[in-house]
Amino acid sequence: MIGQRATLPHRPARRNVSQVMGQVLIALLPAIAVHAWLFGWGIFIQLALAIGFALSFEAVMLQLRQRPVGVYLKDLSAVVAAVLFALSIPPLAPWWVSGVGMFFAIIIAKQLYGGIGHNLFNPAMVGFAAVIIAFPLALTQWVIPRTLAQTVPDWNTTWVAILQGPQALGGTMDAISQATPLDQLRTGRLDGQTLSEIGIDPMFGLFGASGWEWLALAYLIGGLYLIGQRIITWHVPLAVLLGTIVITLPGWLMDPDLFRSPLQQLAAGSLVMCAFFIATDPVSGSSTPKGKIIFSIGVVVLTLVIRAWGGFPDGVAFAVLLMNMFVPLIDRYTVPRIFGHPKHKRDETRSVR
Amino acid sequence: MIPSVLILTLLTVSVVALILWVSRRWGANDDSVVEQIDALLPQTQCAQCGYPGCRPYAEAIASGEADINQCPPGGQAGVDALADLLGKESKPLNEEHGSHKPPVVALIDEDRCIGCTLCIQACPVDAILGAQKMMHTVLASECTGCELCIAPCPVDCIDLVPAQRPMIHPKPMSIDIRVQA
Amino acid sequence: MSVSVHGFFGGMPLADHKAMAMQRPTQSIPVPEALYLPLKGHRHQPLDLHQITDHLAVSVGQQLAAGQTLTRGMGDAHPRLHAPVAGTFLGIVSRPALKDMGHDVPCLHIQTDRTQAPKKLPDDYPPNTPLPEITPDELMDHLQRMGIVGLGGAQFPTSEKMRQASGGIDTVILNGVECEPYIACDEALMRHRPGTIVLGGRLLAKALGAKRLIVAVEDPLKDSHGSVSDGFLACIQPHPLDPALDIEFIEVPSIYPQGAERQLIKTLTNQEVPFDGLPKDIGVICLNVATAASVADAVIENTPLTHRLVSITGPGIQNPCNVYAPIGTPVTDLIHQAGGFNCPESEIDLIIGGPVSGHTVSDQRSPIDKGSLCILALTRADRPNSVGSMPCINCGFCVSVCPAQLLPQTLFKLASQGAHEKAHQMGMMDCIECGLCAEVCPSHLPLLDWYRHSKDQLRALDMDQRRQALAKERFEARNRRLEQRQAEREARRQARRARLEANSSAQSEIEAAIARARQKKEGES
Amino acid sequence: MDWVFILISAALVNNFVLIKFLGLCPFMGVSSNIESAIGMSLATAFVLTLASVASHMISVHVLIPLELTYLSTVAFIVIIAGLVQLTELFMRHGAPLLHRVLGIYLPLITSNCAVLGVALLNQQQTHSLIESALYGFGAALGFGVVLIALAAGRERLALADVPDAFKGAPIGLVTAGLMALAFMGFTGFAKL
Repeated sequence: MIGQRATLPHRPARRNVSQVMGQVLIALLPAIAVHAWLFGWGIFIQLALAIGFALSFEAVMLQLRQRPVGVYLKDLSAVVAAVLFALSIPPLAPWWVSGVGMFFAIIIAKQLYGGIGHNLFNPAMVGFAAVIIAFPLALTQWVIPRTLAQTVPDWNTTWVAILQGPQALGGTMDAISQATPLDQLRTGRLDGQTLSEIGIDPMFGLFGASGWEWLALAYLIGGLYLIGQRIITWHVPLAVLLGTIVITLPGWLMDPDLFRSPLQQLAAGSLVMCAFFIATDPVSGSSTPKGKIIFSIGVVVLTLVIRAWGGFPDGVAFAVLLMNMFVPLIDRYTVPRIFGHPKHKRDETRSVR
Repeated sequence: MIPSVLILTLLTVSVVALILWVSRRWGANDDSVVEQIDALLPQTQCAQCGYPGCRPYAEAIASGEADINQCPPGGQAGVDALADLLGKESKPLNEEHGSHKPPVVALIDEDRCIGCTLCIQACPVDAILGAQKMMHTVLASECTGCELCIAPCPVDCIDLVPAQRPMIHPKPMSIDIRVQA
Repeated sequence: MSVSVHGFFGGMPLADHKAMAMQRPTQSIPVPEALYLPLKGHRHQPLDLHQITDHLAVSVGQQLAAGQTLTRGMGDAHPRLHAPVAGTFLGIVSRPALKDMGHDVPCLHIQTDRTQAPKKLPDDYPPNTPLPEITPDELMDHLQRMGIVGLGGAQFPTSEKMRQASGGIDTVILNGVECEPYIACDEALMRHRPGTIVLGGRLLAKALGAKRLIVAVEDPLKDSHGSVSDGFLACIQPHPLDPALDIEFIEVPSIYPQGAERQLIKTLTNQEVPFDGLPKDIGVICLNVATAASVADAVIENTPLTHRLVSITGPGIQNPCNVYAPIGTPVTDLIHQAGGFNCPESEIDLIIGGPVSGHTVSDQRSPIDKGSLCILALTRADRPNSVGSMPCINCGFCVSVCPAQLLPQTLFKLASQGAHEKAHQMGMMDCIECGLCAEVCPSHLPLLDWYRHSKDQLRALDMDQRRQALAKERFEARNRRLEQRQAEREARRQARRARLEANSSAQSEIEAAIARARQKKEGES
Repeated sequence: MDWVFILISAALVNNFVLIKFLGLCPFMGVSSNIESAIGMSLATAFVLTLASVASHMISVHVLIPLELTYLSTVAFIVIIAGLVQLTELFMRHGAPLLHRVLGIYLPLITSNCAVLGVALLNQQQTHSLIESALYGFGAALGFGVVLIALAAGRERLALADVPDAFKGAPIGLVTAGLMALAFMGFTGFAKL
């Protein structure tokens, strides 16, 4: 009404937070489809579990923090974290894996920091890191992709594996599960084999990791859709993908036995997923244009270092957490030049004009 | 047993000697800290903190003799700024020295002023214009509202008027939507 | 030489809705019952009443002729006010301020006699009217006497702007870029009086010794009866008006906020005005087209600035139009002239200025001043139906649109927590208050409100700091004076004691004193 | 080449604060704002590097020839205390305000377990002089980088809508915990 101060802008509302997160979920659909085709029903159950845990934990915490539960649940940010988490754990992982993962992701990494917009670390990656340290064995038992085993575990084996855990399946579990190509490379390296010797195994398929390259392609398609919808800018994904290629290409050209090919690096692990969905997480990522580039290069370098010498098969989660740690510092020292200010650092004590 | 005691005393003595030599060579200098504290004080020179001006109060804080919450014109924001500068915990303003009032300016009631120049001598910032047996008036732009001129005035013709504050665009309602329990 | 158009960082094209106000011809409003000329000085040095009363040129109850000077002698900072229409002066009354909700502003109250015909928008001068010979100083004084201020919204006195910029100006830019949606008052003026605008521009350019005059307009301004540019080209092209002056007409892409002074200068000259400086530091001066027209009127017709074009528009107005209204007309009369609201008042949000960066109108009785561009009535349908604001998710949409290249989300966090000093170091004072960040924010945060609050706090803080520095200086000067006097008295006492002990006894001292006294008595008698 | 490994292993792989959990009290105490964090890391770096060199020389040239290795802890503490006093003097002369802001945490470096830890570890792993210097500097680098990162994080958290029960130190500890989780990524580096 007149006289009552309407807050700015007096404009029809453009997209709001839940629409932005909704677009991210839509971009993840192709990946879920390919995941289901490659590894069977597991992903749907993991998704249901993860989203269920995430929303319930968030609702409980919002109630405790006296915040309107309806509004914050509808912003879908917890659902996005849950989906990313479900996509990065093995399809047959028992239900307590996503329970613990979501506890760390939603309660500790997000709600303790003040809910959406305030968390310092990427919730999905905190959940994944906590889970990979807590249940190392469960996290290595991936299903053999359809491209290798021509079949995928049917509904009730999946259901039993998830509900009662792998030991309930007894022998069949070892038949249908196998380590990820990256894990295989790591164990091979530890035994001193050269890459070409390891590479003969059919699991490495055409270029890097049979079956997995389709998943990487699905993430690529989803990511391009996001850029098309202008939810994320192209700076971070390009920096991650280009960084990987630039860093691994010389090594591979020099000595294919010692260093892996860039294509294998991208196809095998979840670097493509990280490029489009994890490194571009707005809240825990850097907010300055220069900072975004430093953040992406840092993630790529740390991932490759952990993959080459580290103790974990795919270092993306830890690389992202390590870079999240330094984001407040990066933001502080990469403030962009302000319009009208000279190139060098602004003097702090200038007067108010 | 003997060599160990010997070694230890030798070691301690040499370290102590080194420290004494260094401390004599480079004495401590504290005036830059006083400068920074003084910059935070509101410069009303009103002596409500118990010291004859802002600079002496700053020196007292630097030497630890005075506490950081004795300046009412600075208000709680002033105390927080001092705590932030010195890395200490902020304290509530000490009401003994007076409470924080919105900025005021002195105004002389011209019919009752007898031109005795007592307030002119009392004013720490020479903000009062006038001469013996002449009309006195306060320069509003110079007056800091320190209220030192009120006491000496024999006819009590000085009262305090709220200072002219620039317009501030009102704050929008806060962003966190709290559930009304 | 032709001027190539460079872009500026950020900005976003917005649907301009200008046709809504342009569909009807410009009207002039019947003389309202009373006018209230606001006396608010420049926004941050409010005039106090003493200053006004001793500069009044008229007394209460005096009959006024149209265009009579009301205030004088306040120097460049406050150009004079003139009576827009004939009437009687009823003294100073305070009315609710238009932009600052809840504050009042002193106004000169004029009771108008409603018999006289309303003043119509004067028509255009023929392009070849000769330029009257006038020296730069004469022009500046004349503009101050005629009360010419920037009509783009900031109301900065034109004479002061020219005096600051004298010598060192090589380009004069006439800013016809009305980038905010719904506002169409400049477009109406450019359609109706292009010749006057060019004439005013040439006068200013000659006075400032500029070599180039650029008229900048948004490119999509085309509609049924030809585009704005045809009008301008008609009066520039046929014959070189001024050999010394190179006049150009540029169509700039319509990206909001292209009309902001710094962004327009960056687009036309690819130079950035330094953050602590003015456009004159890079040899440019930027004036609104309406200001140029009023300069031409003041010099050629000798008419003071008493009327201005205001767009009364928005989905809530019955028949939106542009009105040539006298300064000081209350908002109610303007809305009445535009046919009132087309839905109940409880549905309406009344805004002065545009929808993106405008201020809410607190009270319909408040009068318009020389800087009011548009009265906008938005209905509930246009308001964001958001559930209220969510916390900032640091998504960076605002960073990509901010024309001042700032980090709006960091500034918001600092401002909303009250850390205004830190916000100042992050460039809060460089915010041009265009409102684009609030426009694109998915959490619908009231960013512009927070920035305006924080900037005002910083200005108040700066004023306090300056006063504190002054008080400290005066305190130390006083202490030095007292110590010096103390030292002199001490020195005199020392000298006297030394004299008494050292040589002559007290006796000679007394005789010398008696001799002095006798001498003085003989001198007098 | 193994010098680089020592430096990286001390700074990143087995970081003193996040993996070995040494030197936690200044880590939590000084990390409320960045200036004091930077000041503290410089002071600790100065003390750490010199202490590891001095303690190495004392242990190699004095304690081991005279079989007084049982004295090493006491001797190291004396050296560290001396170095801390020196830092305090330099700081009071050079940056009096920083000296005042750090306050009690500056003398506390003496009792900082990371500093004594480096000295004893150097002796235990019989590093050469260069190695112990690098080890000390690596440890200081690791301590400093993590401390400044936490300080920047906590300054940002001061503006966050943290639940009241967790404001201040609790959320700082949770952040340090998550940082340790991130540093777990470095465990298992094959060679080191």
